Amino acid sequence: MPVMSYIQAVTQALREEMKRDEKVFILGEDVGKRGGVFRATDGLYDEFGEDRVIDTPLAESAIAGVGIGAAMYGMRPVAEIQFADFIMPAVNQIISEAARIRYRSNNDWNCPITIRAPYGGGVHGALYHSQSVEAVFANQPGLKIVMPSTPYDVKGLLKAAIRDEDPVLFFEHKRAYRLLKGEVPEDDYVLPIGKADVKREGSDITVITYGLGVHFALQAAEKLEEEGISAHILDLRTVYPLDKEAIIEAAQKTGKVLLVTEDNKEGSIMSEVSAIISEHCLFDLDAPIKRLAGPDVPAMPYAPTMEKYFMINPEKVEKAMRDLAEF
Amino acid sequence: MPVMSYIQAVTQALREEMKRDEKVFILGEDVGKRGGVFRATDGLYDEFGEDRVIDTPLAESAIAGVGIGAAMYGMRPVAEIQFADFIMPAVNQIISEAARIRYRSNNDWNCPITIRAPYGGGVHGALYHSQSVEAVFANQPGLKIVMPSTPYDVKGLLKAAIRDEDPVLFFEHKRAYRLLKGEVPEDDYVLPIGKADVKREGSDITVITYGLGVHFALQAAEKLEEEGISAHILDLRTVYPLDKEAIIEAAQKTGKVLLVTEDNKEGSIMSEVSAIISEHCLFDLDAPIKRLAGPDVPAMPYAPTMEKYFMINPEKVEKAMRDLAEF
Amino acid sequence: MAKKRHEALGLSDEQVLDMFRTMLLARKIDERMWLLNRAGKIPFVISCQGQEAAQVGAAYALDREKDYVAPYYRDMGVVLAFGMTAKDLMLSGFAKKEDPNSGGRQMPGHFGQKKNRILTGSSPVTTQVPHAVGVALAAKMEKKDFVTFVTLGEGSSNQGDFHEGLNFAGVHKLPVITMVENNKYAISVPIKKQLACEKVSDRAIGYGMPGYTVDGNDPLAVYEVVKEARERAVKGEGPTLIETVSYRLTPHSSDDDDRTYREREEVEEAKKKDSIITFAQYLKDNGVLTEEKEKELHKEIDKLVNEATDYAENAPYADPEDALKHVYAE
Amino acid sequence: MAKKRHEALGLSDEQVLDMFRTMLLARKIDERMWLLNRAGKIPFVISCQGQEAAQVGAAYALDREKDYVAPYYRDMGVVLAFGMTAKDLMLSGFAKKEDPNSGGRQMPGHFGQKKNRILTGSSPVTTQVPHAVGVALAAKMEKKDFVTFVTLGEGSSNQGDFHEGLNFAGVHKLPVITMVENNKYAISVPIKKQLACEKVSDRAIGYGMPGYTVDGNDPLAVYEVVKEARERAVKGEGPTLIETVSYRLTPHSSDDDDRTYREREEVEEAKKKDSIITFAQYLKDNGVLTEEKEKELHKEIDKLVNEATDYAENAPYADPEDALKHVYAE
Ligand SMILES: Cc1ncc(C[n+]2csc(CCOP(=O)(O)OP(=O)(O)O)c2C)c(N)n1
Ligand SMILES: Cc1ncc(C[n+]2csc(CCOP(=O)(O)OP(=O)(O)O)c2C)c(N)n1
Ligand SMILES: [Mg+2]
Ligand SMILES: [Mg+2]
Repeated sequence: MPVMSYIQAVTQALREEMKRDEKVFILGEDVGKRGGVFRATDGLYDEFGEDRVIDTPLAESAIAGVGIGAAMYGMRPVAEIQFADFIMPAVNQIISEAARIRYRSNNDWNCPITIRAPYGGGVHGALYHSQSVEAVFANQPGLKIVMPSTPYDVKGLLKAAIRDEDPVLFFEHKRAYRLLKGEVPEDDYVLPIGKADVKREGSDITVITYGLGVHFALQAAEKLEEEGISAHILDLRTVYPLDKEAIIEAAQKTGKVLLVTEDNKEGSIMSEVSAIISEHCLFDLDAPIKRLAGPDVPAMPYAPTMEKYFMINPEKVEKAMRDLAEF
Repeated sequence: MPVMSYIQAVTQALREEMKRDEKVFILGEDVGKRGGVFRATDGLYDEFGEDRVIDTPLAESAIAGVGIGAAMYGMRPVAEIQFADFIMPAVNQIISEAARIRYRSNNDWNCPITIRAPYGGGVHGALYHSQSVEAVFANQPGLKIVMPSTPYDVKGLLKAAIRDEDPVLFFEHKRAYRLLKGEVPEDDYVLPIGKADVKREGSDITVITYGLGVHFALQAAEKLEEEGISAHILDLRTVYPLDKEAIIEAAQKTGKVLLVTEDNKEGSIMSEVSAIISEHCLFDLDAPIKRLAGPDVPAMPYAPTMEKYFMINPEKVEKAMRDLAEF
Repeated sequence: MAKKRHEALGLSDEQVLDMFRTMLLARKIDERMWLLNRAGKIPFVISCQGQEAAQVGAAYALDREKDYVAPYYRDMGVVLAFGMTAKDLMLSGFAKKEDPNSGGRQMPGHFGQKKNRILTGSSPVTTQVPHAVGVALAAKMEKKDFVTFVTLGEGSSNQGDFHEGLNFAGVHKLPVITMVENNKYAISVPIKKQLACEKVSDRAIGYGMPGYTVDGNDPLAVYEVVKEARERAVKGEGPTLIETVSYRLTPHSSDDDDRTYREREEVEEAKKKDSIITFAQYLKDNGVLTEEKEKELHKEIDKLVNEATDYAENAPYADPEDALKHVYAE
Repeated sequence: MAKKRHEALGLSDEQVLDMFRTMLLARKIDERMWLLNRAGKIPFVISCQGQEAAQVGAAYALDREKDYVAPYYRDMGVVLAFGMTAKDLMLSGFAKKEDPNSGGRQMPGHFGQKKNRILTGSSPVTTQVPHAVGVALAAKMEKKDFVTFVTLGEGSSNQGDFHEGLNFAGVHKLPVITMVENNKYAISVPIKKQLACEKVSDRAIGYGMPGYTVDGNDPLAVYEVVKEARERAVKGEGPTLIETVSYRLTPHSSDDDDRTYREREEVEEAKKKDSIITFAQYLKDNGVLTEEKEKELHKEIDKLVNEATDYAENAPYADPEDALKHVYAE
């Protein structure tokens, strides 16, 4: 099985879907000749031409809005927002429009658009090239938000997003792009949107997380294993709407739950995960539901000292896991 | 003490602040001659003139952005967004700009803007004149979100918002505008932003809520009192950042907690409230933390049948409170 | 003898009569909705009155079998011309389950009907502009010969989405016609507090497209300019911006009281140019319409509106639990 | 004898020499930052190279004691003219605690300094346009005679905030000057894929304000048009849109590789018009600058840049926990 990086899996999924279905096209800033500022669309302009890999004017509300129009018509647009931080000008199109098109038309119209954006910190991106923006959208019925953690998941979930009949926000961790490598099958597989995935079976503590947090937790779990602590790790994969059954099952499995996100703590995805647990299996718990997250300050300063202070990392995750195990 | 409606308290607070401080001015759509589509600025155009009560072009990002610029200069803009639903085009200005101005300039600049908007359903407002939008902003350090429940609170909190040195989103329940009346002192009082308020002392169950939910809970509490059930009611008042101490104290008080919001359930303010409780006082609980909220569908359909189905109301709150008490 | 104006445009007597009929139908549905609102039977109305000529003139210049439209809330004239019926509109007014626009989920004026290629619309103004551009992009990509037609108010032309959408269309030379229905007010705010340019069409040059301002009370003038825009669009010559100037004859909506911000004289003055009167006069002057025919027409349309009202009033609401349906594909 | 161009504009020899000095300082700080970046000492650079003439020409036409500026990330020439120092900028490049822009919280190019009336800026492009309009609104409300000056790239002029901001300024006739620094590219996207109009200034008419396009390599041409715009603004005659045309001489930023999307010949061609060369030539031709003086200037500036670099490199970072400060007023 070929080994590829997280970003290569993005490109591969895009290429395969564009080959499979003529209606699939890409639009965004610098996605054409340049192949994207992160090179996620590298080679696609040469392969599919400038009509299917469209360099748009610098205007995110139009990228989303034009994509939405094309999707209503029956195309399969994949819009790239250059950095997740720059999705903000498109919020009205995404929340007021994409999310509500099926519902407001009583199922007459729909909007199968995929919006990809790199998110996340730890890359000297400072306040506007580091943010986690999922919480802004994670209260909007009609949307789905996918945040994959491995190259394998990237390919299967991005293909699923493109084929989905409804709008999907697909957030890729930009630090994972070249950091993470893994086996990715050549065949045409899709993974289910809306389902979480157990990334490691364990019996002492449960860690629920997504994106880069999954790797930090897996790394920490290896170390803790040596100390005799067995960690169960659930990767949410889809952070909205959440896979409630999987969350409840994972929490019940060990009775001790740590929730990890790189986002600011207050009002993050993990708040909802916590609420689901204490609504459904409070009496199965042996410890308070702990959250490890960024502090509640704008994410995140540029200077390396402060950036490091802000970010979660394997050491912080390991410590939180050990503390919980020892509770 | 004069009795006034919720919306009269808005107008009164605006008038007093404009009289007190020349730097205070209003901008928004139809706020001038028309006095606002809900009449919140009624009379202010005549009293203070068109330079201080500015009818802007129909463009929310400019309303927020121009207000932000004026605030950086040292003015005290109070921007009106005609319906909270129409704040979406201004999200970039609010989240990327207002929220981050102090932090990103290392305390050199600040942005004392107040953004008012009517939110909430049950008024035949359909999908775009009924929404609760606070969750979109409740993960953005640098912002404060105030959602008052009574005319008294409206006046004291709106005055505090205008005087606050940082940006405040001030969401007013549009159904409360004329529905709720109460005593409002004539004097110049302010209420603390960031503090929750106990609206009723009780010992059997705790209800934590805000906005119109406070009234539904108070009504229900009266009835339940007759059945011997004593409800403790905490009004959040500020929904971001949350008053953690008050939440923990209220939860510990009875050990049985019901969280009520009119917003969609998944990813609402109440998710965070729940997470705070189970992080800090899980072992004080005698029942799962229950949430009563709207279903996870776009808020909310126009037809009366479906609107009623969506909305929380005194009956639904009463039932949820009774169920919890009986747990 | 000089040709009549409509003949010079290639329109037959039947066609202009049909246009008038559609204008009148829009007006009469709208008037009925106000009555129903004032009688407490429907919660909300937002009117087309004063803009029927622009709407119907434009719609008839399009290919109503293949073009896509993204109408705004006043465009009853457009959607009627594109196949929506009086009954459909009344079902929407009464928020009934059978409403094809939204199944009673949206307020009236939030049009949408896939079978007639009417894109579903929302309340936040101007979002439909990029949508129409996106459909036009699809037309270009798929090498189809339809165009898209999108409308909005002059106040709404100040939203960022207007700028971003039109610029996108200009750069990619897309077959989209944008028509700004300038009715001089955005709720209470008069045009001089909305725009500093003389004409909304002054904005066209900034997007590299032609811009026209025409009399929105004259359906033939609007027909002509939209027809030409459509021809350019299908020839690959790109988008057009059109401004139609008329007047909002009613308050903004049933929730508004326009006496607080505009003089009655101004409204009365505007009513003299009401296209329902002036176009009828044109048709009479040119022997297309007679007093008798006009009466018949009124009678026929009144009947239609009555039937639509009765049907819609008696139709069932959606069930409460229907609120849970269609958030995602099932 | 005909007056020299700068004299005709009312500029003394000292003034134009000072302008040149500021341009050169900007260039040399910028060049040093690239070296530091390539040496692995600073993580990121975004350049002013090719735009110094426009920036400095404009800044000198303003009242640098009272006007407000809302610069964009390339505007090193503007902020230097408004009082920021080489040391300040190097502290920002190294992300050190003492950086007056942000205390090391933001990337370089995110200017802001209250004492010099430089509004704090962010990364999302074009948000600064409404801010500048808001400050101009304050000027009008408070009857002050300052103006605001805001800049952005030509690609950024496609954002909704450009449209909304300029329209607001036009309607309220506010004292704000918007200058679009057209350097022909938005990262990799050439202007013809960004805008369909011939000139960015074609957009001015849509906002009821005058629009000008000038040579962005000619500081005197830019000075002249900004000076006039400022005079109109303080007289209450409202806003102006100015486009300066030059070329981006570097890749977009230190993270970019421009060889993937533009020909070397094109870049070499543009370098011939580099204002650092052409304006020096003008000054020499007019007896303001001599070879000797030029050498001295280079030496003086090199020294300044060296000192600034050393200082900044050795300055401390903020403490980790400083990340928690200044979210709200304390
Ligand atoms: C984004 C947004 N902001 C505010 C509103 C509230 N609103 C509805 S219609 C309207 C005025 C529209 O004026 P104009 O564009 O001139 O259209 P007209 O109603 O005059 O036809 C306003 C402010 C809205 N629907 N959407
Ligand atoms: C809202 C937003 N979208 C995308 C970006 C990423 N980005 C940074 S600069 C840039 C190009 C800007 O081009 P232009 O406006 O022409 O300015 P220039 O860099 O050429 O001076 C882009 C796309 C951004 N900063 N903000
Ligand atoms: Mg109008
Ligand atoms: Mg550029």
